[in-house]
Amino acid sequence: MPRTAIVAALLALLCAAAAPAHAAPVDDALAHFTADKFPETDRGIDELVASGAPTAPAVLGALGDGRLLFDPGSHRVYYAEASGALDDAATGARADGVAQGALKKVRLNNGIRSKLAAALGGLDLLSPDRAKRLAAADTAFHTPDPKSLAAIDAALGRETDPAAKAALLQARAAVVATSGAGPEADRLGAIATLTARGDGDALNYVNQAAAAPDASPAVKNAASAAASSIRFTLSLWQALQNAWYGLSLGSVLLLAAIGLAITFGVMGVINMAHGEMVMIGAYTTYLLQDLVAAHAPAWSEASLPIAVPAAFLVAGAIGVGIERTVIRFLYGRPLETLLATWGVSLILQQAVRTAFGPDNRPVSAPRFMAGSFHLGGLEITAGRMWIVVFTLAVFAALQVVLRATPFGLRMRAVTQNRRMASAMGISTGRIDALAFGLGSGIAGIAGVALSQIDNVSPNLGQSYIIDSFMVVVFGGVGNLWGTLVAALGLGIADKFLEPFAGAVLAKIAILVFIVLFIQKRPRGLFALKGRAVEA
Amino acid sequence: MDRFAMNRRQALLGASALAATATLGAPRAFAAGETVKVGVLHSLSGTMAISETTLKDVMLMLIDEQNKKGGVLGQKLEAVVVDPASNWPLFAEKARGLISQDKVAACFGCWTSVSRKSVLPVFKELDNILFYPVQYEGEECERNVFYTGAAPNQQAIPAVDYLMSADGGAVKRWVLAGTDYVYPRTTNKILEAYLKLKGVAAEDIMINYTPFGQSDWQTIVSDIKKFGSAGKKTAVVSTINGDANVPFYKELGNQNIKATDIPVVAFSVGEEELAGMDTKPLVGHLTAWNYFESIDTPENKSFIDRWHAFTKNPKRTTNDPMEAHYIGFNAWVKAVEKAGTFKADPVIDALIGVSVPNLSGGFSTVMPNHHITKPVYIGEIGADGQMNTVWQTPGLVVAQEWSPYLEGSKDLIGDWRKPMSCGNYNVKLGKCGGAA
Amino acid sequence: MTDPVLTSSLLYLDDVRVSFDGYKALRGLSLVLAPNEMRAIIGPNGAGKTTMMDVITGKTRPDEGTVFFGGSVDLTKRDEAEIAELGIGRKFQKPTVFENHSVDTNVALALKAPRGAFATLFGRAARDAREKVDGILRRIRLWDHRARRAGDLSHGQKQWLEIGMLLAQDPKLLLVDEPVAGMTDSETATTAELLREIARDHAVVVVEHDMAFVRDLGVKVTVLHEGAVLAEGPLDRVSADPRVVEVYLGR
Amino acid sequence: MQNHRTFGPRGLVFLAVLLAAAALVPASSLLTPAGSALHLSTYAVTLVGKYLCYALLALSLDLVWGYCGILCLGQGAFFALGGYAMGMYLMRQIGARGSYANPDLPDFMVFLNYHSLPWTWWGFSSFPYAVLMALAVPGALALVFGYFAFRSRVTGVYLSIITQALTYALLLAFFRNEMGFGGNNGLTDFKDILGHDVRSDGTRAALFATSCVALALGYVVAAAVTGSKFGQVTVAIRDAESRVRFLGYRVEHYKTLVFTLSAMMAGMAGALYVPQVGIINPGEFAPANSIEAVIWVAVGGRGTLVGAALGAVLVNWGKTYFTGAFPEYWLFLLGGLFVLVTLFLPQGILGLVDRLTARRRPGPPAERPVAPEEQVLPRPVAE
Repeated sequence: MPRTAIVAALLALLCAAAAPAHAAPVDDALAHFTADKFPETDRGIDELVASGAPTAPAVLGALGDGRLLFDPGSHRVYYAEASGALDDAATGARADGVAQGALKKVRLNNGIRSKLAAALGGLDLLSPDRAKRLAAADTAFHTPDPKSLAAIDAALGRETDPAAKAALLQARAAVVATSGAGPEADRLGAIATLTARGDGDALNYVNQAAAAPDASPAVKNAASAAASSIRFTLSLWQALQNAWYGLSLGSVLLLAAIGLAITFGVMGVINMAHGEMVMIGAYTTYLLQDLVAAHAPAWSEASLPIAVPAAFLVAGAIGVGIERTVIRFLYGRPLETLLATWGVSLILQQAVRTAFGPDNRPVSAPRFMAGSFHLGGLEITAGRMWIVVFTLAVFAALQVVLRATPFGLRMRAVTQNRRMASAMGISTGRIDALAFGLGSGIAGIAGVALSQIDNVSPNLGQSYIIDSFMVVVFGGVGNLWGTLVAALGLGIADKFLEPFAGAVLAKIAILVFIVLFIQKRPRGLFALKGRAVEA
Repeated sequence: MDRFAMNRRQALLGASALAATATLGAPRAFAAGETVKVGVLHSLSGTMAISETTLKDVMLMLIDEQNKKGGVLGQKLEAVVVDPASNWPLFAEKARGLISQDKVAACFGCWTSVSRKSVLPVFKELDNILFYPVQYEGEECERNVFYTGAAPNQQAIPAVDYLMSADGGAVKRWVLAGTDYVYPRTTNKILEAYLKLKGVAAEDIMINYTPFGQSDWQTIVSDIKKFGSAGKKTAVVSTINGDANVPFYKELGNQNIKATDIPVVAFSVGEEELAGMDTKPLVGHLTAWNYFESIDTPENKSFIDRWHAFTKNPKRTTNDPMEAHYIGFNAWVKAVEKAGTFKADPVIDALIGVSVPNLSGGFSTVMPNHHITKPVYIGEIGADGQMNTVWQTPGLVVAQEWSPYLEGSKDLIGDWRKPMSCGNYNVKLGKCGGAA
Repeated sequence: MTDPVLTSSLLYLDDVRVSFDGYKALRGLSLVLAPNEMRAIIGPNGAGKTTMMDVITGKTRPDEGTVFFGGSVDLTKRDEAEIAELGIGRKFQKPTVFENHSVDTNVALALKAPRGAFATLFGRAARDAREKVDGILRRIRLWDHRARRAGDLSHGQKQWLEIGMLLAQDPKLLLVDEPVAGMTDSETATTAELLREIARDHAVVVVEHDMAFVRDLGVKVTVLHEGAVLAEGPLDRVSADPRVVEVYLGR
Repeated sequence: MQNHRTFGPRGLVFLAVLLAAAALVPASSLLTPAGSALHLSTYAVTLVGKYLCYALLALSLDLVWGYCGILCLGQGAFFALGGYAMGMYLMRQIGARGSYANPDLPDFMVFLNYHSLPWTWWGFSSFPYAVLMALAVPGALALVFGYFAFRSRVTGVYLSIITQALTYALLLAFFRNEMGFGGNNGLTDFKDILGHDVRSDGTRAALFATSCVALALGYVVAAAVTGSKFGQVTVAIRDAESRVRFLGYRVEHYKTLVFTLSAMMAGMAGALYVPQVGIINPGEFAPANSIEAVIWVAVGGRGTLVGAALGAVLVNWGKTYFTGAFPEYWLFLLGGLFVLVTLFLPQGILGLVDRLTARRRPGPPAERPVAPEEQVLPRPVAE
């Protein structure tokens, strides 16, 4: 049954909500759901809509959410309320005393989901909820169907909200452009509307408008002009989009590398266990999320922000432990710290594997990090955006700690001249431990963010360690700003290379570039120059 | 105990072979009596531990159960577990150790194609049996290997058939996305040939390969989105390997690609991988397997209960390669009983034709090509991390070890029954030994 | 290979400027050294003494200025190894010897001989090498320690060993950076004697803080300050110069 | 002064053991019956043969790290390149016996639709050419890479990290199926080497003996190099690079030469490794492998050639043993070993032995020349 018919039927249904229910058609319609076969379910939807039953919207909604149940024995259909209570699908009456265990769920597939979305979406064009109307208009734009023109026009007539009206106009333009019918002026208007929208879908529809068999020369010209204009806009946006991807990849690199910039760059410890600190941060996030879900479910949205200090403390404490037991015996022997921390990294990996098992742990995204939004032609995913913001915040905080706190001052003093600092009464051992803890703690924080985009598994750290070293070395050891520029620069370069070179070649090209660059500037992008360094 | 003694001896061997070669090397006489050893060759550390550790556990459970039933031919089975550590040459070394030092009667192991390729020469040379439980690219048919996972036609092709059907959304445009190694490459080549045969134009197929462990999917997912906005129903066929899947699906969710817009059907994502993901944004994306944990049969329910009891963890998931080991192990037991011996050669011969119950309510039979018959299920990812079957093949599918859609292998068949006894018999030339 | 003769001096620096990240280490340094001359260079910390040596030995390229050796060779265009081969030897501030080699190996490695990688891999030591090494070992008073590991020597002995290595190089010019830092008085006296001995047939530039030692040497003194020459002449005269006094006392 | 006793007593024992093993092990494996007390199983022969290849790799690494201060974190790349050269020869020997029976193309090329052999594979049906390439390709890579890096005076950690970048880039490149080297699966299922079945006991014994001889030869070359004046210069570079430069030595030439030599040794090790383990794949390029090789050298004692070889054998034997005996816990043991060795045995096992024996002897005789492998190394100077 075509979608428009559903919309029309639903409109009728809305208008006639008060009309008495016709029991028999509803029961027939619902009977289809009990067959447990997709084609039957499909027919059930059509018949249910056609029946005009007052429970139809509730039943369809329940079907979409997987709350529609049936009793295979009695062939009765029920839907579960959010509270868990059962209602009879035919009457809407509360169905107490039905054993839930005996009921089976009406199964869904993508075809059914699409059909439901269209059915409910058509209904939503007239919804009092503005957000629903916008979403429905968007759906109509993406699935242009000439038969829905009437419904759109009807909605346009009633729409007062400017944004919703614009969305409806675009949906209408999509329908007109793709239908290959309608008066010339109407088509030209549609092309103009689509040009203004200027995205990939618009380009696709404009091309269809040009290809329509009865398109007049004027329409054809307008369409081809519109297409090239959209293509140009798109290529500009694409460049911006790549830059954004690069920025977001760069901030992941930065986040992973920034702790290393302290332990390796400032303290001279080649910390191969750095990746494991990231991994520990991610596992802390996972544990905390489970803990919150179990004991304070109301706070589950906040478990990620809470995980930030927790991961810092856990990874930092482990870092201090490693420094006190292993690293402190190895200062001045950077290449040996490499060997020892490699051993530490094996132990930590296996410890986590033994404690949590070798498989991935789920860390869910809080609502504010889900989904995406558009900024002009730029699509920005919320999760990535928060990671960029978070990374920059961590970087800024670190700068403040290093520059403006007594600890930062002492740490810089110790790294610059250990003996002098010691002579001035600074406890260098304590500063070393704290500095290593700081670097590890920041790695732990990185783990919180990476749990949002990557596997939380014992191998998590391994995939970042090499990249992190490249970033720190490329940026110039001992220079946090160098690390920042290197991470973002490499991220953006990677993302501009990827579209035409492919992911693998882009990565190889970046590595080769770093190797060549180090030949040119053996101490990285922002090397400290002068005698002091070489002495 | 016995095993540790063995290892101590190996230890000595390694340490002093240079200095005192002559004093060593007395082979251990195979103690025919109480126990028969079974090798378990799965990575417990390194990148593959994530997938393979479970298979080690399921083997321990199966062997344990068999022993409780009185063992095989009156002998107790003993699992010899080693860790090849996701290191391919180490797989070969461990396989050789299991066969020649521990004298195992058969091995159950490997996950990646490369690990199988690495141990293959060892199994051939020392004439032992390997049960390989993972779906793979096909194009292989060895006498010493029994392939209990799916060949491409037992997974990939039914999945594509489903998506092309009205039920699956009548997909017209295809993205074949995979990790850059042999399984995705071969599967995609087969699919590409198959799709073209079904009238799909070349410009409606996009093929993309990414490195192992790819974690930044922004560009590729946005490319898929762009490819999918050309006005034809588009689907993604994913042969992306284990680790890279989580970031891939997370990016799909982030970029708001819903299953109703562009469904993704994956061949390497099982319950175990989903357990590590928040599946709410993924509802409706598809997987194709020969077994789902959610399959509602008494056999499966009992298996899951035993698994939970054995691992003392009521949350442990089950998955397709586990079922493959279940089938493979039972087939081996049955073949040993049929042959009346643990010796490799008679057991290899006896295995052909053995039919054992699978977990989805039917029987799987070991075919002359050393692959097994399987039903194929298409499942939808549910919010609970389980797969809900949306479609299944009407009957069992026989594996095509040599794909008829590939130029090099279309004339080949494998049949290890006498008198043919050949893994790559050319039906056109009427002789054993490949295409030429 | 050889550039046209430009000056008759052994070492000629004119208006040499070097800066590191904005910090001006040398600001128009000029210096002329005659063949076989011995010169002491003094100056407060940061005056540019070590940077000057870096420029002469090719470790640091000057931003501006000319540096000629032997009247004709532009040192700014050559690297350390080439400059060493031309006959300029350098002793570091911190004694730098090959700690894991025996004392005689240290000297033997410095001995004038083919320096190419293949030459040392396949070549045999020259017949007179042993005598030359022994001669130098006696001269630097380390003959009795010749088989010891250089790292086991005392600080003063390491300084002498390094000077011995310079001698083995047989350079035309020796640059010696603070040779007596950390030495006992008797060691300092021995070192002064050693350097005077060497100065008989080599040009020597000594950078030193120790005024008594400089006085002991009894040679022309150049005072550096803020990367340029402040005063030049016999020690008595420069130490009477009010600018020099101000620089030293003012700090 | 010049060190004429190139090998020293320890080196002579090492050589003797190797040559004896080269003769006796094949004899024991082939001539004695399987039940005999003198018999060595093929498993043991193959295993120890593999360790010997690792020992040669460790030796090559010790040459650059222990004797010239170049910590190469990409030594595995040279090993793998050598391995690929041999693997390509072995692939070509399969001829028409592959699954697809294509006489010209290896199986993986058939199913990747190659129609002719890529130029990179030309010549590899010839054994001498493959051996030449196993030496020349790693050597040439090291020569070019080393020349530029050392000319630019990339040292210390920077050098280590870019060598790691090198091997990582090669790992990614060899994973690519477009490279024409078999992608992730690499090269495997070899049949013949020089007309002999690689799986026969005789061939294995011969490969074992060849590995012994190669390791002995590698040792002789390394000892000769480190014992020459050239070796004295490289040690001097390790300890005080700028001093060497101011003495007029071209440090970059020395480093490049020793780096190239070491890469060629590593390539040879890889070439011997592949026929014994039966597979070469890009995993050998993994940075972790190179780091492990560094650890073998550290465990055995850097700057002691015999120690490097010993470390490789010991650590790998430990790995074999622990992965079998304690599959769930071996990483703890291995990781713990690395930590403990670095903390308590900074000079490795042989370093410890030297210290202990030195203490027992009352002071070394004044005229005794110090053999390089007997030197007690100081902790490396901070970079």
